[in-house]
Amino acid sequence: MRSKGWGVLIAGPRAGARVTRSARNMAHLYGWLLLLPAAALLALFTHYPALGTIYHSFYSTPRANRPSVYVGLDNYQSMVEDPVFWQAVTNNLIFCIGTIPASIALALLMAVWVNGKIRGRGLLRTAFFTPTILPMIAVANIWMFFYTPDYGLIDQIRGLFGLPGFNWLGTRNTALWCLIVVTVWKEAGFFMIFYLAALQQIPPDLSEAAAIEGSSRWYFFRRVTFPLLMPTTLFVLVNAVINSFRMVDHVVVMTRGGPDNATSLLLFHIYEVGFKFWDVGYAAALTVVLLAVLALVALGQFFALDRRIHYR
Amino acid sequence: MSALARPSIIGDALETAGAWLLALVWALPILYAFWTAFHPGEFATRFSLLAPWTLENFANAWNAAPFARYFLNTVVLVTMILAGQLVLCTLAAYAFARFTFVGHNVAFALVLVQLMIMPDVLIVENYRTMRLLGVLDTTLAMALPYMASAFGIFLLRQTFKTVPRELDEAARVEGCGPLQTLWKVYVPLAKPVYIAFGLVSVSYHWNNFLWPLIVTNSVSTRPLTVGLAVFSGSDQGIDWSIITAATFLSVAPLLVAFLLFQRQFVQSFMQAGIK
Amino acid sequence: MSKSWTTKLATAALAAALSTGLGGVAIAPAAAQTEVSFYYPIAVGGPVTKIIDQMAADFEKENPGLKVKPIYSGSYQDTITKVLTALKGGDAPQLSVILAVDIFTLIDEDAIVAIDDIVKTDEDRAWLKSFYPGFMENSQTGGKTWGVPFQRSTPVLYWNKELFKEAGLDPEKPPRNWAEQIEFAKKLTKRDASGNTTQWGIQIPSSGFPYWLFQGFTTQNGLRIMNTAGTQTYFDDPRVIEALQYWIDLSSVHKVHPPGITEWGTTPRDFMERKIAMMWQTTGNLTNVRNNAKFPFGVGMLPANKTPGAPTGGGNFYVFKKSTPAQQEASLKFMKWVTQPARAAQWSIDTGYVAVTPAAWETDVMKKYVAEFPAALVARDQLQHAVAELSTHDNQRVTKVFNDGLQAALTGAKPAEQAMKDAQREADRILRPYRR
Amino acid sequence: MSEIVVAGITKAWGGVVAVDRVSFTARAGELLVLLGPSGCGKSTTLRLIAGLEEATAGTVQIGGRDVTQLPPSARQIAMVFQSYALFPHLTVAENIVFGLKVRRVPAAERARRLQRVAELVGLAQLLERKPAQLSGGQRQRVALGRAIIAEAPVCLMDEPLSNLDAQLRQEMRAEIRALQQRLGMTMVYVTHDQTEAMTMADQIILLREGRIEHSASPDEIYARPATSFTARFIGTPPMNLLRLADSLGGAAIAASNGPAVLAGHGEAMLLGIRPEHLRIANVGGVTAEVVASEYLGADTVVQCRIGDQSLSVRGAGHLRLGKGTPVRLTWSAEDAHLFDASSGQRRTDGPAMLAP
Repeated sequence: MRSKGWGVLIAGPRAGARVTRSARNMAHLYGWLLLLPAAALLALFTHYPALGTIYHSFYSTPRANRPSVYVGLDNYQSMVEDPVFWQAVTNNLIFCIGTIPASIALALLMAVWVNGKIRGRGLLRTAFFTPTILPMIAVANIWMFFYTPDYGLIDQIRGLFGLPGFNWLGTRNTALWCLIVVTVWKEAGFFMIFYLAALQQIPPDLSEAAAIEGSSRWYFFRRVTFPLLMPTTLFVLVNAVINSFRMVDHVVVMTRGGPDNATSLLLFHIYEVGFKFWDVGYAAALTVVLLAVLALVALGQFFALDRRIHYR
Repeated sequence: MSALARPSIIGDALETAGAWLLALVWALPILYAFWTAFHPGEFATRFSLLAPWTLENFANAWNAAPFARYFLNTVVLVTMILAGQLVLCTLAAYAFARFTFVGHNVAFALVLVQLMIMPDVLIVENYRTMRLLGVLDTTLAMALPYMASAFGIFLLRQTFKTVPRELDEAARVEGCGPLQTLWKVYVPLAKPVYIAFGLVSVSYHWNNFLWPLIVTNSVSTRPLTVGLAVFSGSDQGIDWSIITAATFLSVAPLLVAFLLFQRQFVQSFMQAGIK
Repeated sequence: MSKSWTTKLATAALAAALSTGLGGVAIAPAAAQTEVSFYYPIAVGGPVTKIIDQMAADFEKENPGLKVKPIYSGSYQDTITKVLTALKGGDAPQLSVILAVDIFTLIDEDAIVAIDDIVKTDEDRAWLKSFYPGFMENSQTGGKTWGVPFQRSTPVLYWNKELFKEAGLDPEKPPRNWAEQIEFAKKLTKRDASGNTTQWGIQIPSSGFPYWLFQGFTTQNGLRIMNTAGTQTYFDDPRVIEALQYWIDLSSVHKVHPPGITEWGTTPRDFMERKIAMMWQTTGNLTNVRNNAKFPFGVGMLPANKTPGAPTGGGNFYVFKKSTPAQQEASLKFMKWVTQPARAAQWSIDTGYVAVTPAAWETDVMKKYVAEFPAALVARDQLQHAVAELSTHDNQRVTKVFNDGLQAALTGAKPAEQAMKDAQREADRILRPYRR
Repeated sequence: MSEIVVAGITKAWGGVVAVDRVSFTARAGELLVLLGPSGCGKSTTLRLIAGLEEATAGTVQIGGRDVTQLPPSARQIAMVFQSYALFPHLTVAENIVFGLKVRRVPAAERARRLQRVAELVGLAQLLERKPAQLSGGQRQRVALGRAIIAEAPVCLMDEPLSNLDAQLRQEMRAEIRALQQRLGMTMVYVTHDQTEAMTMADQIILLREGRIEHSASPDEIYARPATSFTARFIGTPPMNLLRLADSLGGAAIAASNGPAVLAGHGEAMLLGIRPEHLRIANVGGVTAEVVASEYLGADTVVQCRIGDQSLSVRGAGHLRLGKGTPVRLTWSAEDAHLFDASSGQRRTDGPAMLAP
């Protein structure tokens, strides 16, 4: 690999001045060769399937005696008429609203505490962060135990106050909120880490300068810390949104989408349609919706939010 | 924070109490599950300080399902993914950090697409691909979609970009080829980032569930998470003591590693998050 | 597998040729073997893997030249997934145990052969008639038999004798009809001073697959909720709605059943914790309850209404199309061998599944077991009233629609009639293509 | 008015004492410079005055009021940080009026004062910019503006010029001094740069390892350094310190061959002479050998050697002296200083100085 051309392979102003055509070609070739393995896998498992999903959503599900045929918008038509789809979309929106602000707010609070001079902050940090490294499956198992009517932990605690047992996961109105609580519990510590990292990047003399001006902690937080954390908040927000459309492990374990689809999320519905009913055509159409949502998030991040909070 | 207008002692105490209360709420589920796992079944639902401690639940769980095999599967899976990621992401990141080639901007944008559209949501199409490749129900099928990690490429590219060009040039003057330079200059300098990425990747894939659930259906490939879900989803009714024991069994290596190397874990996650 | 089978054949032939060629000293290996790969799921506890492996080994000993390779394939859900995948990618098994209700899915995928097409002798045909008709209901459609009953179960009523005594009930007499069921449950429900229920009279779990236990109600109400062709359901039949209303009323009117969706998995635990006095559960849980309940308990048939009744459940043997005639014959032999009375009896004793032929119950080993543990008899006695488990084309989807409807009604989201009408309309929509 | 009295202030972290019983007074309207090498405790002393650190012992009074227990905001001070501590997400204007907003000064009043301050520090054109869009000097002005808009009687500055280049530093020096005098602020100014101290201060406090080494006006500290440390810290190149040895008629510079420079015993004493006070003579004086010479334009610094002791000589113009050239050095007796070799204290009780 000791080629003579290597001397000018490296791109850059200094090397650029002396670049010959063949050396430039070498750089192109080298770049692509290095990229190739990763690019191939990305293309095969991200780009191709994303496009393939759109393509297949216009085709019927192949069955033993009926090969797949072009059906136009039929799959989308069934989607519009599918009450479970609408239920799943609604659930997912509630899930977003329930998990995102709560976990971000808690994460911020935790980070501020753990970053401060509070006593025993090592222990606090451990307590907040541990749920993050546990698998959602394990977390769901543990929480299912707590939600058990009558003798589960939550009802036992309620029992101390003379409250009756309650069927948390078996009641339409509470089941989704149970999942939301589990999700917030698991995610807040994760997001806390990002806030913690960002807080540690804020120079301490800013708070000293503010102290001399007599600003209260709250005023400083509102006027300085919080605005300075905006890029982190955006990052966390985007992650939280993606996660709320990506995480269905707890649904699989705790409720299987029930009762009566009250906890069915979009991806869980796709999973059921695709891998229980084996209706891959329809599952593709559902996935297109999910992709559209993610594309929207990406665009939102790119255009609306990013611009407003950039100050560096 | 001490410099800011000092709140009253009462306010301080209230805040400390609040923080501790929240931490307690956060720790309680794990502590209680831990307690349940180490006590006989009849104490699963009533708390008593005098309850005898036991390891029987762990023995029962271990015997009731092939957890040893699941462990092996998970370790193989996580290792395979990490090894693939390290190699592929290093090469790609190097290309993006130090080479200007035709379409590198477009290529980079295409890589970043994966940050939004993770393989987790493309289950239907990826399953189709795996079937065509004839690798269903293998560890490879679980690993392939994650090997080219956009996150890893991005992270390493940022790191490689901070390596001073002088070092690169010095290595070239000494006669290193591009791969040698990568190996001798860039990789050693990025060691902390590799560790950070490794920890994040291992904990992510140790915990991954949906995709392995879909592509595996036998004991010889199924990772811990799926094994645990199958185990606790049996038609036979739920024994909380055994299920919590099984739960702890399957998270133990990660949990113990975390508790021992907490600082490194937190630092790594922070480092990976700052980008 | 067929490919590897030919390879094996070729290898064997080559080996034989070589060994004879090298002086003819070595004895030629046994003639070409027929190997059958066999998927089986495990749905209940116990050392099922060991038992199956032993069975295969014993079978091979008695039938030289035939080989059965058992492959544990996870849960029922895993097994059907694995089979459907394998069908498209090759490497499918020749024989598998799969849920009885997946019969239409397998037929629609053109995956299995009818058992009638591989039986040849009169003895075979007699064997095929030796099973309980209740089990055969889920094995037959369109005048053909597609599956052979193997791991089968049925739901029964469990009751806590101690709590019966406390409530002033005869601990040996379970409720025999719907009215008694409510009456007993009322006596068995306890409330504390502030009106909170501390003990429920009865629990019929409704998570996961509520349709199965619900079929107990509909059968008792004199209705089979689908046709044998698997193309028509009767979810909005007044008898279904009446049965559903009865279930709902248990909690909403009579307050003897916990409200909302009760969890299948935790119900046995609730029973052992004395939170509930009676429960409907599968016979598959007999061993579990027997080992863990700290009080005497009884097992009885589900209470009757117009008629006694319960659905069956569990798995059948299916023989796959992608297999050679020799393999199909070997599969048939294995199925016959496994379901012999003595072996079926032993299987039932070891696992808790219901022995599938009347003859099995007449064996000495079974008689001895029943004498020790009479509760095991209940399932058999109930079989004369048993009907097929809900099974249609596009089964998972139709079942889900029905489950959703049931859960909607049980959680009060929709009135029973509305829920069942909606479910029926959805089911019609799904099944319409199959009615042509 | 706004006199600052620091009495016996001490700051210790664990066993490490950063500031050790430091006492001084900054009179109202005076610019007091805390000077010293890095790690001498000057910044900590400033932060103790500001209330950003809690004192381990001692008191701080500002304007006759004991503020030791008060939070920074209650001390009526302004402060400029070394890093400027500008809020990166706020504009110049917002940064300057930050404190006024905190104190709920009415908007009209804020605008009026902002206008005045902006003109004072020359930022009127840049009020809508973010700190990232400013040059180093402009940022410095913003920090200054923020410090003076509060109209606090006391202003604390923590090495405010250390991030600027030499040219700018010189300009800002004059500006800050002028501003301080115009507004009549009492200012405590921390720096490690003795030039800044000499040019700006009314009073210099030289700190060393947490203690006051010397406290005096610039004139005084230059002319009569209290210790050999002070003597070497102030002035460039630093004062020459030479060991003495007893010889005929008093004490001579060790390893020189005369003449006597001190009328008496000189053992254990150091003779201090500033380079600018040494003269190269044709006759008499002490013989030295040129080691090297640096031509600085206006003058030349010549490195010489007497035996094993080196010393520098500052002479006007371009002195062309080759290496190894012998020179004769003389000075006036009143320019010579005498220090105790072990304690470093100035000796005023010693024998009389002699001019060589």
